[in-house]
Amino acid sequence: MPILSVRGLSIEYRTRRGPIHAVRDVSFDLEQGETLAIIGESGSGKTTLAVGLVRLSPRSARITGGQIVYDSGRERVAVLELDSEELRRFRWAECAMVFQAALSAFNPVITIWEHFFDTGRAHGMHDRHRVHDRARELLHLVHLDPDRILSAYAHELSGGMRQRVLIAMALLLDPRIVILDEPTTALDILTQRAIIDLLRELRRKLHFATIFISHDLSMAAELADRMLTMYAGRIVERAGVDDLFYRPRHPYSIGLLRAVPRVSGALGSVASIPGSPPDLIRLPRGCTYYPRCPFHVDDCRESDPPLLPVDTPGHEAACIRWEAVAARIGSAAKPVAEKLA
Amino acid sequence: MATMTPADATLQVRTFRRSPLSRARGHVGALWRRPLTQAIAKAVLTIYVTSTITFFLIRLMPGSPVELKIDELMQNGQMSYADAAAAASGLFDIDLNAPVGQQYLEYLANLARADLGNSFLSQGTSVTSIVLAVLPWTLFAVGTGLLLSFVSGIGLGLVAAYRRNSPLDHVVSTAGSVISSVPAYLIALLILLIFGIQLRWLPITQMRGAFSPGMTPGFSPAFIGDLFFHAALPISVFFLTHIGLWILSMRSATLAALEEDHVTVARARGLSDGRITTAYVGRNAVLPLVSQFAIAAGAVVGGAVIIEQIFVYQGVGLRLVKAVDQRDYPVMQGIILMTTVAVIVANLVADLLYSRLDPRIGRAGGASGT
Amino acid sequence: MATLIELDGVSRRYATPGGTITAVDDVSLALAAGDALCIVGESGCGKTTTGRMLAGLLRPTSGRLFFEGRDVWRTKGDDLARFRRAVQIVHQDPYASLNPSRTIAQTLAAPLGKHKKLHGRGARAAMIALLERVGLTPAEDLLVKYPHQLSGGQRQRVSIARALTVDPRVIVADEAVSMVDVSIRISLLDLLHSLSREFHVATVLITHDLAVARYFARGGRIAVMYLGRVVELAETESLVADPAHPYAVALIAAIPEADPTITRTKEHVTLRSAEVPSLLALPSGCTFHPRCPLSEAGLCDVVVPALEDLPGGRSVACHVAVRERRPAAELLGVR
Amino acid sequence: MTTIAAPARRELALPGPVSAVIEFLRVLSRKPVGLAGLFGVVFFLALAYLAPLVVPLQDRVDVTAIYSAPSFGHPLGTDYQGRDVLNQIVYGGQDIITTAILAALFSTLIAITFGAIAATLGGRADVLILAITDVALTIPQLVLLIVIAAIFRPTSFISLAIILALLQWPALLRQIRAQVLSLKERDFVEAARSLDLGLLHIVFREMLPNMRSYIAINFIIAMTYAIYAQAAIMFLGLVPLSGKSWAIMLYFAYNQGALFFKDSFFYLMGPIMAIALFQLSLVWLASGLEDVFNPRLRS
Repeated sequence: MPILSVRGLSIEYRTRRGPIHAVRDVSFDLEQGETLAIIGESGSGKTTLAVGLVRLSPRSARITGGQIVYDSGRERVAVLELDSEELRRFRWAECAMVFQAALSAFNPVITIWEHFFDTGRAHGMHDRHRVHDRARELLHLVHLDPDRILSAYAHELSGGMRQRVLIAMALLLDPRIVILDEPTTALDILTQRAIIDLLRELRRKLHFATIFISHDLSMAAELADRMLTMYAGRIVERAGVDDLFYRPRHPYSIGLLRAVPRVSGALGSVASIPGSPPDLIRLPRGCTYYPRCPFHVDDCRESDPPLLPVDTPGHEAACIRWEAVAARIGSAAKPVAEKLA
Repeated sequence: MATMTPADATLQVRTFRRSPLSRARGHVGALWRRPLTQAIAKAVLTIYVTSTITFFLIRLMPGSPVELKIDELMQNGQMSYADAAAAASGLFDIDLNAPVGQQYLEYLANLARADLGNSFLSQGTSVTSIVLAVLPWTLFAVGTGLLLSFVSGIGLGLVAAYRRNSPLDHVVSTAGSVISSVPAYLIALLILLIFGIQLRWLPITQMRGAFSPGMTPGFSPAFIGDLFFHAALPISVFFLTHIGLWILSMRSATLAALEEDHVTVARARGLSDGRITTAYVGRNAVLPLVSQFAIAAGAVVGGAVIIEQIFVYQGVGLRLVKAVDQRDYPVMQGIILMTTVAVIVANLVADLLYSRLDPRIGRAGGASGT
Repeated sequence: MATLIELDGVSRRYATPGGTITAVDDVSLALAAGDALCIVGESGCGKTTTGRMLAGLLRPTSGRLFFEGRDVWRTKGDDLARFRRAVQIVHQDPYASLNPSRTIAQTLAAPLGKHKKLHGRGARAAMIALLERVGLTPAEDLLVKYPHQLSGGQRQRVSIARALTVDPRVIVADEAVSMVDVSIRISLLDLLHSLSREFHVATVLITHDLAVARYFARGGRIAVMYLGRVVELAETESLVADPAHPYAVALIAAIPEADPTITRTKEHVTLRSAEVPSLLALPSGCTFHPRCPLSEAGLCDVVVPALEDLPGGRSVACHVAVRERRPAAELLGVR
Repeated sequence: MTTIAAPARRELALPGPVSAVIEFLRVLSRKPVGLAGLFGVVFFLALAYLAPLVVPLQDRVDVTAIYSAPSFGHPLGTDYQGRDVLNQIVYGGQDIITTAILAALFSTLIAITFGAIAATLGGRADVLILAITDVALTIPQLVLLIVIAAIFRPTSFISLAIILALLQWPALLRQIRAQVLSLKERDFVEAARSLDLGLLHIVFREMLPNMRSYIAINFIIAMTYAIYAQAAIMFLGLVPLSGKSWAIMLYFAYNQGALFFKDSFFYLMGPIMAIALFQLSLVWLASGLEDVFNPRLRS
């Protein structure tokens, strides 16, 4: 039984030129305790999707279809039908979010402690001492000194510390889902490493499920169990982490994998993806990746293919040419760039 | 270096400043950088400059004020030139025949003792006492009007921002921009014309002055009510002319605050809308307006001159116009100085308040590197 | 090969409200024509300051900058102007590096007109050639556009084209790809790389991303900086495969890789402290000693290690690595 | 300019300035308030500078028509001497608007010159200029203006404009300085330095074009201050009253005791509305410009 199940979700932004189809017909399940990574370039719709899951989209956005069902263990909740008070209680208590820019995630004029207490109080924890004890416990868990942190303002902490505080705060109400939106992008390498190790440790101890949004493939390689590749608002590939990295079946996934050089091992054939993503207001007919795709044939222009099962189990790709891709890439557990060299 | 751009020059200046002296200078620098020290130093400097400007303004004027006074005394009082000259220089309290440098020093010395000299007209009355007698009324009217406009403007601005592009927002913002573009004295005239003369709703002649004749000043409810009755028109004008400013400023500050990531995060944290509006949006949006409030206070003290004239309200402005009419230079000088001091005090209070309200000021963390 | 441009023991200090900050401390680097060098390090390590001093945009507090053997900050007039043109910088933020109120044609025409006396038809042909050189086609369409009509990657290419208008000998690219999309980074790096190959332009890329550094500086060198100093300078492949300085070892071990098997089995170095010291209170001796597992009391916390040559064309600033003549990875037990 | 044979293809085959104006109006038309402001400003400028060329001056005293209400002959009524109010409005705009434009021009020039000097030179010059600016900002300007006007009694509109300009430059200077400071640090300015394009190019081709809109908006705001202040001192009767101006009309209307005649309502309303509407037009035009120049709204 998946803990979160998304079906046919579509989100648009209204603009003067017309609606931007930021998320189109997205479906996926999140299982209890697993980490699902969503990867794609900027503009692929991954952040719109993540924010849409807790209905935090900006005013100009509109959910035009689909459903989100959350299974709390006691009941099944249709997230899109919650009224504003139910939604408020659902947020953070069931599904918390760790944002990319940890400095701007805190109100600069109130202390960290007030952030914790506000959060607790909003969800019925009115006892200051209880919130305080819990906050201290969590800050210890993320390897911070509670005495120093709680009385501080956000600008007095380093980037890594702020990210840890945000993670600690995300865990305040024991959520069953934590959404991580590029949680380490702005951090230095050694700090990044510490946050990755921390996330892995917390997940082992606390068993929450994670949706992990990133343009950084190496972060996904570190943390994900399963992966989704998004392109132009759609999911174009869905696979287990090893399948996606070693046996991708969608040409866009291959493009992304080849675009990232590595530090260890052979460099292989590294390359950019030619061209640029389509205009999300005037989408072309057929496969949206067609103009950039080295595998394309004329049929690709006919229709945007659905997710099709491919040669490895539990693996789908939205590409009618997946067999040609499979023939080129093969199934060996080797990085794509090396295979193509 | 021939092709050095000014930006290079800046760099060089900064580089050369790193002399062995810089350590010692660092301590002075640290003290200097304390906001309070800086603010006080600035205040002293401003008072000094203002008084210097007024001192020289009067001495630069075409035709000496003493000669003007002598003429006047000779014409009105039928005095001889010598008598008139003696009387006039007595009025000035300073020897106008002395070298300007010496006069200036004496003037500054007196100033340091808060002695602004005596009025030309009411002999023996010190300028300080004249200004102090009228200043409170102006501050009362200005302060009340400004405070009321601040509070209501902030409320309306917040609501307009939350309902942006709604009919309410359009009405509030347009009204705000109309009313803040029209000069305050025109609004005062319109109030008099429409409600005082045409409709006769307001007993404008009774409302003149700071309080009704025969009232005993004190903290009795009757007296305080009377104060508000007399100050009602100036207060309304200060209220009307500033509420637009606060509505528009608060509206844009709120719109900016709503865009902040931490507000989205607060929503994600499941905080109630009420809590977000007050502690995360409203509070942060008001902060920058606090210093704007002080600047407005300065402008409004100046603007009060004509408003008081129009409503015949016994404040600094009315007294200034009287002094100008009578060419009572010491009083004019005193009023400039005292209103400047009032503005400086307002600025100081705003600065202090701001650094208390915003933890980012004064508690700044370490500087960032490269 | 003959040295083209050289930083000789440069330092850069800043006075801040909290005290004096040493952003760069005694850094020496030399490049020959056609060299590719990457300066790598975490935020606050002084890599950007070093790059700006190399580009002559920032005057060192002490130390000298040589270009073709001349001390740049002692030259005047035309010589200085010639140096300025010879070294060009490509900035990090593609949205800030082009003047929003000038078209691409205007942006390119100014230096062409001033320094090459190209106007009208000649300038137009030169601009089209430049834009095609940096991979922007059709170039005619681009000339009339304003920067806000271009994508981040296109702007970065225009910045490079603008730098090329004055035939530079050195290009300093400061995080030039970190703000463009992952999918097009490689092509920008390829473009920069080709300049050093085809035109013998010495290129310096400043980056925090070792993978980007490794790709760009293949066949070149990488300098690793930590808290204002160069701690290791070596040929790219040997630095990446076999780092000698404990900090470089820790950094490379910590990097997540886009390969689940490798990244999950990598051995990490556990540092003695996770805190990066403040630039206002730098540790004595080797600035890495409070975090370094190999730190030796009485030596590392007292003596500042000099950048010393090791076999294999690498230089390392570490007492222990230099004495042991072994890479720190072995000493740390990560292999 | 050294630009090559101007951008080959343009959507409109019109000379640059014309298409720029059309583009400007097109963007402004999306912002009704700004458009209304533009119409208002154009209307009042035409009223002040063109209408007097067409409409004959009528300053004949007519005791039979004192304080008459608006009628066909006198659309805005008559004054205390029976003269036509509309005619006075037509002839009373030129001086007040010219003074405002001159004052705005002088203060903008002061602010740009010294703001740019402070920002580019930095160091002591910056500290000094900034200190002077801070002090000048603190002194209540209208109070000082009243005293200065009382002492010097400026008679020409140029001297009045200079006095106004000397009082109102500080706020603009601070803004210009901040702008130049931030532009100076911008990457494209640094690139221009690197390309050795010269100081003149950097100032006039790289920096100023990015401040044009800013300066235009502040020029308009400076005009509103100048009108506010000069009408204030004229209303107080501190300037020798000669010539025709809305502010002088206001003074006479008020001081001839007109306030206490119910009939004089329209006489007073004339100058009040002229000043108020012109001010409003200026403010709306400025706010419209702000939106036009905001790149977010230019698609």
